[in-house]
Amino acid sequence: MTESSPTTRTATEWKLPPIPKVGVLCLIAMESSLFVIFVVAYLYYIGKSLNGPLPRDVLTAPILASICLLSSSGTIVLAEHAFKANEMGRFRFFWGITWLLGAVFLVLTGVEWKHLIDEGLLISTNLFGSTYYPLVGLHASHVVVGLFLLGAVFLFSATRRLDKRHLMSVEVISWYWHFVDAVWVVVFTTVYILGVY
Amino acid sequence: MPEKPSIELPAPTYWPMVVALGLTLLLAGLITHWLISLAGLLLGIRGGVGWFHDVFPHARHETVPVEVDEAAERPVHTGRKVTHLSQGVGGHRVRYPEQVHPISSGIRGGLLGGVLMAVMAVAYGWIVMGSPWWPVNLLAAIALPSLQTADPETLMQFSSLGLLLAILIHLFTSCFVGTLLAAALPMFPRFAFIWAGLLSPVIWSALFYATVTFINPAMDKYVSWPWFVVCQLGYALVAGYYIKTSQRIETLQTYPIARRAGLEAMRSRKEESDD
Amino acid sequence: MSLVRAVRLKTARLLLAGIFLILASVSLGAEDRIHKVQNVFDPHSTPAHGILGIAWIVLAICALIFVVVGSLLVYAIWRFREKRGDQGTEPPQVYGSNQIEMAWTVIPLLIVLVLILVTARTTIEIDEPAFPADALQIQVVGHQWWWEVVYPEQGFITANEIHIPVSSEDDPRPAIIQLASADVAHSFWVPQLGGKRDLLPNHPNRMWIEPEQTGVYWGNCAEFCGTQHANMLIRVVVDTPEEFEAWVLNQQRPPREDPAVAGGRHIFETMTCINCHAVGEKGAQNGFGPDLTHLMTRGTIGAGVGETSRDDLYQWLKDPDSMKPGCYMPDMKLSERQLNKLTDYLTTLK
Amino acid sequence: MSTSDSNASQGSIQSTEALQAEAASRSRILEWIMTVDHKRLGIMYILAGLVFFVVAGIMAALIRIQLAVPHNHFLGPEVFNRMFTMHGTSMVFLFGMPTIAGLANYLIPLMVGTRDMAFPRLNAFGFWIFLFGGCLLFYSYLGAPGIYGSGSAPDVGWFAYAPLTSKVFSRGHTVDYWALSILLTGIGSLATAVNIIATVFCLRCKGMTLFRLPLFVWMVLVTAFLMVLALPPLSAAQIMLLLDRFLGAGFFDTQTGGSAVIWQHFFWIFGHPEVYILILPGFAVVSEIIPVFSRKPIFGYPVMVAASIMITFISLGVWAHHMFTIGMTSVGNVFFATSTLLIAIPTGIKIFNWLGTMWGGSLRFEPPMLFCMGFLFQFLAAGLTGVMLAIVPFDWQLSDSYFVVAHFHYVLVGGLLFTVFAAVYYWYPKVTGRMLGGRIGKWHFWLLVVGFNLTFGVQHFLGLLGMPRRIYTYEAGRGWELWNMISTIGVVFQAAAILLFVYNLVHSWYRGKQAGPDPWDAWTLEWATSSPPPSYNFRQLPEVGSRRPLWDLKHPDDPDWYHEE
Ligand code: HEA
Ligand code: HEA
Ligand code: HEC
Ligand code: CUA
Ligand SMILES: [Cu+2]
Repeated sequence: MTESSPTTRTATEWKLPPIPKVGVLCLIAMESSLFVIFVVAYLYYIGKSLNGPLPRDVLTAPILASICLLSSSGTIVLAEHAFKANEMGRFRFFWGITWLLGAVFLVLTGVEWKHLIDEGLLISTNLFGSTYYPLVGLHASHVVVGLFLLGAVFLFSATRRLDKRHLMSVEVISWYWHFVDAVWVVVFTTVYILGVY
Repeated sequence: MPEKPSIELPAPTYWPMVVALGLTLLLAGLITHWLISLAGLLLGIRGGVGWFHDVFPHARHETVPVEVDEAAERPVHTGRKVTHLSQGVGGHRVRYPEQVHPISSGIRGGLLGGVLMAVMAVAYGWIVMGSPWWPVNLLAAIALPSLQTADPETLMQFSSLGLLLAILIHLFTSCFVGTLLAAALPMFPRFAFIWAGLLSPVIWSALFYATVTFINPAMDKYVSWPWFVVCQLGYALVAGYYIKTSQRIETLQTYPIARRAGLEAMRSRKEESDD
Repeated sequence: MSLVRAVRLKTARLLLAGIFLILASVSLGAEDRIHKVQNVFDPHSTPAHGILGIAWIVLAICALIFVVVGSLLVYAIWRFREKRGDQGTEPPQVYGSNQIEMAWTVIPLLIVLVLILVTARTTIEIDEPAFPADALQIQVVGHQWWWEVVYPEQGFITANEIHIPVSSEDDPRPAIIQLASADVAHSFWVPQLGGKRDLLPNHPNRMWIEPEQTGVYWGNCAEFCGTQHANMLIRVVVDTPEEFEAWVLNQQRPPREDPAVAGGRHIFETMTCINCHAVGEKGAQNGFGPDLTHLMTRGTIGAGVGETSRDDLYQWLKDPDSMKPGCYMPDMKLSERQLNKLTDYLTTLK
Repeated sequence: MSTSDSNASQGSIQSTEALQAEAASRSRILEWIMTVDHKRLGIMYILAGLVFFVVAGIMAALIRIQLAVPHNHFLGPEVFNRMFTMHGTSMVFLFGMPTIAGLANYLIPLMVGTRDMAFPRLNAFGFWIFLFGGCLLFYSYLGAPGIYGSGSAPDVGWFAYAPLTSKVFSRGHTVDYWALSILLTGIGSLATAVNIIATVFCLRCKGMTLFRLPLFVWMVLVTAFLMVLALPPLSAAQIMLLLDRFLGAGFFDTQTGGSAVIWQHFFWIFGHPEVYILILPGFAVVSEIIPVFSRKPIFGYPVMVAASIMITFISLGVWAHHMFTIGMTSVGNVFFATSTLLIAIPTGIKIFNWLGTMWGGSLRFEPPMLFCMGFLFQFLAAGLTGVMLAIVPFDWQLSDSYFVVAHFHYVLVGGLLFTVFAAVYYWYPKVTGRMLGGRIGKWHFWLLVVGFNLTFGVQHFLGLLGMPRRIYTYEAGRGWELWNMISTIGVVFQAAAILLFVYNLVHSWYRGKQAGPDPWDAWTLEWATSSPPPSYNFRQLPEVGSRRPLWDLKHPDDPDWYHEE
């Protein structure tokens, strides 16, 4: 809104950071703080379950899902590059791949949950269940939100309603996606490495 | 420059409110009835869509006409005079104090006072208690557990470690307190060194008195408090007087930072705004 | 075992303590052995003394700071108030002072350092003491809203009133209290004997007291634990060693079986009472309700809401809610005859 | 939504006439409901906050009546327990937080010289969700059986310690009301915090460098950072609690091996920063008012900023001082005592800098300044009792006693409430164009000072005499009667003061003296526009060259900027 003021055009430049970026950084800080508590709760309750099933009985590290999610961080960077170079076709391609990788991750998580439920692990079964589902679920819900945003951008792009002016939105969404990825690294370490051994 | 007749502001909208209501109902439904949750969900979705349309593809604006009465906006020009401080070059604005005592004077003053204090304490030990090592060992007991629990006999014996520690502790505190005095002196009113010389030992002694049980039980048991305070007073008065007589130095604060750093080439704001 | 000696700010201390004693004793009454007024400044046990010692230090330091800073404020407000001639002018515009600001950073820092050292020392002294191996062991289990008290070595259980022998220089008898909770968080606090310590489920705790004067000391549950948190009082009875031995011997005895009240006992054992309460070997050992084996050796019922008098017991059995609204002992809807018999029976449980 | 709001500046070429016609057809009420104007939202925040304050204050009065005499039968235990829970919860979350948000909303865009907050729609959302959350909390009172048996008001204390909150010990929905409504208001506060940060970073007017921000803005900015970091832990803990209660998870369920202590950690990781969230804006207000009424710039601006930042950092690491009695290790106890005591240093710096500001000044004792003076003494006392609480062994005696109640009312009432009143007296002319009555203001001040110190001063003694908090009744003869009676009498004075204040607000709205743009001869940008400011705040966005742009304006011969570097 600063621009609408007519009198401030003097020699020295007055640069301020863009609002969306500051906003999304705040969001990331908030979310980190939220996740920390869930991670701490998980760590605190490792080995404190009174009955089974225990992590080492039922958990297998979701390597494939992790590869999908982590590589999607790469594809979204490629998409961003394409966007900046104004190559919308290439942008759509990589953006779409990103979406797909995210979706695969989500499906795999669903499969894992199905497996765990079959093994008799519910949120109310023991402390492992109590802490596992909320933590992984919280992350998954962030993936869902991410997919929603990615999908919306994809659709707008497909219908040619996206152009250079939306660079900021694209960038901000990709920051968010990187954050979701980074959180997964933490969750993975907590649940599948620290929690099992 | 052309004055715009109107200004654009974000357009009013109730969608955020609808989303908030929806979210509230969604949660309230958990404790009342699922139908309320459902209503909340629907409201929330509708609100979200509405909100989205408010900002996409571009944020909706409302154009507000600018009022004409410019006088109502202008703050009063008070025309008050500002009292000038007499010292310094820059007039009425300063950071206190304008002149300071050099740190070195604090250290030297502290050492001087420290010597006096040591002499007084040892004299007391020699004359009253019958051993010059008495105060030395008491002081060293802060750091030497063996002395903390020692009986008076032992405390009167010479102990080389005790002497060493006592000297170190005494040197350090003397210089430290001296530096503090030097920093604080310019802030006291007239007869600064007397104020500082009387006030600071009293505060210090009180603090020490209150905590010595924990820090140094031996001292607590045997020290003579009146004499302790007298020694402190001696120290602070001498150190304060010495510092007071030292040459003060200007803080140069009325000059802009660039000048103070000796960078004449850099221009101050004032000059900048002149062109 | 004199762990921490109070600092000797004698005058100030006597003065303040005196004020508090006077204020507190307004309603103290004749029974000076009963310490109903839980004055923190009137400790009767080693850890409480230690705490008071450090309390005096902080109080003195804080009082000093308050007086100094407060006077400076008053002075500034008075001295620099707007005066008649000031209207047309602004005072000199002073921005700050590195020296002064340094001074008022360093001086508090020093004070804070002293406080930290003192705190560390006292905390460790009180919290990690060395005890003789034969120190008295007591377990206290918090319930909504009463205290279960177990003497594991002596092998009996009682409630709400804790007996311990008095300690003296030549016969030190610290009591170690293990704290646990059967339901929610509670906190054990008898101010004149020591600081408080929480009773938490799944989180065993420990504290100790070493009283130096006989008497009955009042305390409270200090952590909000539900409806009747207010009526969860503690009484610590400090006996002479002989009294204590006698008391223990009596507690260890099986319940009295007075034939005169067999009817009452029968009602007790056939009504649901026995589901929640125990009398000797008989009855619930689940600790849902207080152990009643030697009920009449206690002074109170319901953690302080009534006395072990016939009237109060009667009223309690008739309608516990009327004495302690919301408590977990149900109204058994007993007839007057049953009530009388039961009360008669209970009053024999000495 | 964070992305899209920003497009505000990109301008759309919509038909202006159509929009104006639409605007004209809106009724006054709809205008307020639909508003995204930071000033209107600010006003609504503050008004809602004051309403909740009066409601929670009346509850406090009822609490005090119950405790005035031993064995009182005025309120039963259940009612009493609900009363203090709702009093504490609503004072903190429905009075403190929104009032602060309101002040920040109203003032920050004006002070940094811009037209609105960075995310105006998010701002409106934040307000409404706070309001609805608050209503949900109070709805619990209506629902004794409630529709569909929806429970009653929460009765577990404002920090809702586990496991009292678990399904076994709290049947019905009382705890759910607490968790859900505070979760909602938390979202609102987060929205405000993000908005504040983005506004301060991205919308400052030309020349308003970070080191020229008014101290008010600095401290509120720091508060916003604290909110961003400290509120999510509470939300997380509340989500876990709800999972426990609705889905049978076991986070805080001690019967399935869960921990009673971890809730305390989570709550206070939020809870302690929260108390600084509540007081830093108070500091912010004081830092604006004292200079203006002393006619001097703030003493040691950079140090004030540094101290605020230090407080923020340290206050994130002191939470377990609320838990000295849970039986931590000595290392833990000493660590948290240390960090807690360290906070005294930056806080002390602030007190001294305000003192330094007054020193050598020319003090005018208008109501805003009076309230700041009251604040200074009372906060000093409160901080020192805080120091006593931080001494672990002493806290073993004082914790959960009326000494703690006294401590935190000295900070929250003697600190926060007083600064809120100072702020209202100071900025009311800006908001309404009329002055608040000064005579009544002085009465208000003195009645409140007397009443407040009567009520809470004696509670220190109660704590030292062993009175635990949160008890609904007590037996005679324990040495508490006199003090409780005095404490209750104090409330009469306080209530009278608050009534005068409400009267003053309403009366001055119609009858107050015209204020003009700059009634206090102040120095920050909000006084450089009309009172009340137009919806666009400034005809032209200002440009500043120093921390006191209006000083420069008023003393063109002798501007500030030359000296500030
Ligand atoms: C606005 C709110 C606010 C503020 C600012 C503070 C500030 C402080 N608080 Fe307080 N506190 C609360 C609100 C607040 N508190 C609340 C609500 C509770 C209870 C919650 C509940 O249980 O319901 C509580 C409880 C509480 C406890 C837990 C008590 C218990 O339950 O056992 C402790 C313990 O350490 C504590 C300490 C402190 C300290 C050390 C400060 C310090 O920040 C104070 C610093 C200020 C000064 C020290 C004065 C000025 C300094 C000087 C003049 C310099 C010189 C001073 C020295 C060198 C010491 N507070
Ligand atoms: C900002 C926070 C804040 C504020 C301002 C207050 C203000 C007051 N508080 Fe409270 N208080 C808390 C925060 C606050 N409190 C918290 C967090 C707790 C802990 C809760 C817990 O334990 O869980 C607590 C607990 C608490 C207790 C302890 C309860 C207990 O442990 O059992 C008491 C008891 O005296 C008390 C009293 C008061 C009083 C008398 C006021 C007074 O200052 C109030 C003055 C206001 C009024 C008296 C209202 C005036 C208005 C009118 C008279 C009517 C006007 C009418 C119209 C205009 C229509 N409060
Ligand atoms: C559902 C469990 C239950 C039943 C059945 C029950 N009580 Fe109780 N009783 C309690 C509880 C719980 C308390 C402690 C109440 C408190 O102090 O909050 C208690 C307290 C008491 C006390 C006071 C003990 C003390 O030291 O404070 C007596 C006496 C008593 N019960 C007698 C009886 C008798 C007689 C019956 C049978 C007619 C009975 N109770 C049935 C649970 C029960
Ligand atoms: Cu038990 Cu409070
Ligand atoms: Cu705290």
